[in-house]
Order: sequence, then structure tokens, then C-alpha cells
Amino acid sequence: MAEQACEVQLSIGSQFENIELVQSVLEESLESLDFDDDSRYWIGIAVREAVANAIKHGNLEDPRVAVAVEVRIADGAFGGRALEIRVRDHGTGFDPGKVGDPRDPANLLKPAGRGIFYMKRFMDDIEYNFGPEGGTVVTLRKRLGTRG
Amino acid sequence: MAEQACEVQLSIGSQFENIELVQSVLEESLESLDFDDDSRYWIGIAVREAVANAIKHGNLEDPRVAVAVEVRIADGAFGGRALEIRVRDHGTGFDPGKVGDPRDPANLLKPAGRGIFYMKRFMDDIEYNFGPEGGTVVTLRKRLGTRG
Amino acid sequence: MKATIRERDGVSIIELKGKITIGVGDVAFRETVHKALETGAKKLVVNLGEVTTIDSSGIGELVAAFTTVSNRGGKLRLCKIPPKVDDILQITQLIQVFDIHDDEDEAIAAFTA
Amino acid sequence: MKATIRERDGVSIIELKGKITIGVGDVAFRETVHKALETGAKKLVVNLGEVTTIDSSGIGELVAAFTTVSNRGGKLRLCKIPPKVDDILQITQLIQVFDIHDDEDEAIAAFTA
Ligand SMILES: Nc1ncnc2c1ncn2[C@@H]1O[C@H](COP(=O)(O)OP(=O)(O)O)[C@@H](O)[C@H]1O
Ligand SMILES: Nc1ncnc2c1ncn2[C@@H]1O[C@H](COP(=O)(O)OP(=O)(O)O)[C@@H](O)[C@H]1O
Repeated sequence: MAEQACEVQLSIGSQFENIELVQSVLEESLESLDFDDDSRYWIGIAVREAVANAIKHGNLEDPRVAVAVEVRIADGAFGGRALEIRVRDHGTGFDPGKVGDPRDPANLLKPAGRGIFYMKRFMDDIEYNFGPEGGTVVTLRKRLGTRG
Repeated sequence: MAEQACEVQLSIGSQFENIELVQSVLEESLESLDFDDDSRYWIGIAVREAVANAIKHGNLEDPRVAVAVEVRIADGAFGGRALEIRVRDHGTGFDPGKVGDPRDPANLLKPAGRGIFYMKRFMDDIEYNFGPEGGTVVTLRKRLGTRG
Repeated sequence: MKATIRERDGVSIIELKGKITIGVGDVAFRETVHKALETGAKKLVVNLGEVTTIDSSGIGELVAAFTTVSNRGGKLRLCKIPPKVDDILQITQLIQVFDIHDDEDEAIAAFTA
Repeated sequence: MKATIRERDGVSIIELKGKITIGVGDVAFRETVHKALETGAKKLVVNLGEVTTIDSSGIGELVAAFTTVSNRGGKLRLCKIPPKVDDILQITQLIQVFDIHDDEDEAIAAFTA
């Protein structure tokens, strides 16, 4: 993705195997950006989690319902340029404030509840927005031009 | 792409390097479909041509203008199922009837004019549509369940 | 993703390869663990050497396997943790939950120690 | 895509690798041909052995190179055509336009024949 062409949009049916499709697009999109291999890897993991949640919790794995993914370079984020990935579903939303820390002793042995935590750890910033008529949008951001 | 999740949409800025992005999505999308390696290869080539035309002739290589690509399984085409790929640009359109055969002696040594010919050769059917407010849509179809 | 199971010195070794991710890899792993438990296995080693990617569902399955095996009076150990999986285990603080070994030999030896 | 140029027995060999496709490969190929012509080359062989993909722009560049070289009183031959490129040359009927050889040796020999 060259610097000026700062947006790619992808829409997939809500099936887990389509996560690989998102990964291919993401990999291609990140190719020309200044991230090291580790950063690319972890961004990929964070996006996996966002899309998995949209498919599972948002669209309840209905293959006819779309998950939309947008990849762009946003100016201004963090006072500089940032990679911005947005994942949108058609679910009823949830309260991110009520999601516990998976490292709490009470949660440590739970088989789920680590997805949002992964996203927070591997990105510089994550933000949830909910449409007035439903639908969850999670925006993942990673600063550009800083390695590691 | 599983059989029931029959649609993927991708939107890219009008730069030739984004053709590779379309190719990745296409490859992933074709993975679970019953085409042999040769068919996959030639479908990929046909889609390259469609997207290249949208970028070059349609959107005049303006990276801010989008080319939209849709990949789906369409029932009913050819009385059976078919892979259907649609490529949409924001150009002023053209008259496909006026495009000559590149094999004509008068055209054989021309350095251009083989893109639509490639598409026709490698797909079972191609169709052009033009929006009332501009924009070209080319639909490429390939029968499913027939090898070769 | 590929999950295979084999026996060594009375220990069931489950070898995972590729992506342990939602919808595919996680399910295959779960089924393999259940298959081992059905045959009465109580000593399990999961070899993660060839794992390339583990998402939160994959990690969740590891935790679930650990709990299931423990609840049945068995023991599940991990070995050959690739750096990226190690990072995840550190970050999630699961590193303290699992019994982790360098390789299969060491993990098997731990059962007789 | 990679385009390299080298000399053998007074013949300029242009070797193409990878994708000869719009926007990247086609331009690189054109520039390489022009570079050869600037040094006064009149005998050119294009080795396509390692080409994986050629789109209509890439084929167009081959035709343009053929014409440019001919117009300058030179001769451009092709060799080591991979099956997929051969299919394209058949379909476009350009197979009859180009002078095609199995390998570099044969193409070079054709200049002295
Ligand atoms: N896109 C979404 N739509 C609705 N609910 C969501 C969405 N993403 C996350 N959630 C809710 O937040 C919880 C925590 O998500 P996460 O940390 O990813 O763990 P997990 O998916 O394993 O439960 C989920 O169980 C779900 O209730
Ligand atoms: N999407 C498009 N928008 C506008 N004009 C187009 C489009 N696609 C094709 N054309 C026209 O049709 C002609 C033939 O196209 P094609 O066979 O692909 O060859 P080439 O692109 O090499 O000229 C083009 O030169 C252009 O004038």
C-alpha cells in the first residue's frame, strides 16, 4: 500500500475461515509500511481477534451477515501518522467496561475472555463504538514510523 | 470461501500495486472451489486485466478513487452455479463494441488492446454495464463444477 | 493446522502444527485431547514446536485442556514453546499455570521424577 | 520482477524473472530494452525462462520491444518460453510474430546462421 493510497476495504461473510482472507489483505497492505516483522505479526494477531469477535459475538456466525474491515493510514492519530484498522459487525453491541482482566486470578483459568486483552496489548490504542441502530465498530491503531 | 458464504467485497485505491492485493483475496476465495490449478491461474489473469483497466482507463490512476471488487457464487448463471467477479470503477465508460480483435493483422503489432480479449478467453462470459451517472462495471463469470 | 497423537513411554504426546486459531485449529486440538482422554490417558504432553500462530481461542483451548486433564486426575505438560507462543504465555500470565519443558524427553522424564 | 542484462558472443541477453505485469514489471522491462539499445545493441535475446505471469501489458511490452528493435535495424529473439507464456502467445497469435528458440544457445546461434 503506497503512502497516498491509504485505504483498503474488505467485506466478508461471517465464517471463521474468512479470517485468513483478512490476514492476506492485511499482510499485503502492511508490506510497504515501516513496521518490523514482529510488529506485523502482532498486528495480524490483534486483527484476528477483532474479526473473530465480530464473526462470533457480533454476527453470531451467520455467513450471510458481513463483517467489514477497513485498513487506512490516519493522519493526526497520536499527533503523527498511524495505521488504523476498523472492524464492523451487525451485532447488538456490549459493554467493554464490563470485560474483566484475563490475568485476574478469578479469570486466569477461564477458557475465554482474552481477545480484547490481546488487541490492547498488541496495538497502541483500541476504541469501541456502537451504532445507534446496533452494530459494533472496533478501531485498532498502531503508530507509524516507530519500530517495535 | 465456503459454499454458503458466497460474497467477498474488496475496495482498493487506484494504484497498480493494489492488483496484488486483489490477487491474494481472489486466491483465498477460490481455495475451496472446485477449479483446477490452470483454471485458477487464468481466472487470476482475467481479474488482473479487469482491475488494471478500472485503475487505468476508469479511474485514471487516481489513488484516491476506489476500485471495488466483488467475488461471489451466483446461482442460476448458465443454468448452474458460477463464480462471478465484478469490478467497478468511477470512469466515464466506453463502447465495448468498438474494441477491435487484437489478432487482426492491423492490430497484431499494437502494444495494447489485449486486456478484454484475455478476459473473454479465460472466462466463460464477460459482461459490461455502465451506471447512469458514470462508472463501469465488468462482470466475469466462470462455471463451477466443470474442470478445465 | 495438524494435531497428531502418539504414545511414548506410557505418555500421550499431542503434537500441534500450524495455526491454533478459532474455528479450525482450536476444535482439532480439543478433539485430539478428548480422544486421548477416552483411551484413559492420564499423562499428556503437548508439543507446540511447530505452532506458528495461537490466537486467544487457541490459548483458551490449552487452558481448557489443562483443566479437563487435571479434573480427571491426570497431568498435562507443554514442551517446545516457540518464542511467539512464549510471548503470549507471558503476557497472559499463563506461564505460571502450565508446566513447561524444553523438549519431549524432559517432559516425559518429569512424569517419573 | 527482475530484469537483468548481460552480453554473450556479442548478443545482449535480457533475462526476465517473475511477473511482467502492469505498472511494475512492464516498465522495468521497457527500461532494460532501452538501456540495451542505447549502448548500440542490435542483437537481443529475451530469456523468459523464469517468468511466472505476463499480463496484456507485459505482452504489449514484448511486442513494443520487438518493433522498436526492428525499426532500429536490429533483431529481437525470445527463448525459454514457459508453458503459460506459450499459451498466451498462441492465444494472441503472437507466436507467429516472434522468433522463438528453446534456449539461449540456440537463439544466439540463430544470429550467426
Ligand atoms: N463485536 C462484539 N460484539 C458483541 N460482543 C462482543 C464483541 N466483541 C467482544 N464482545 C463481548 O466481549 C467479551 C470479551 O471478548 P474477548 O475479550 O474477545 O473474549 P472472548 O471472545 O474469548 O469471550 C465477549 O465474550 C463478548 O461478550
Ligand atoms: N474500465 C474501463 N473504463 C474505460 N475504458 C475502458 C475500460 N476498460 C477498457 N476500456 C477501453 O477499452 C480499450 C481496450 O481495453 P483492453 O482490451 O483492456 O486493452 P488496453 O487496456 O491495453 O487498451 C481501452 O484502451 C479503453 O479505451
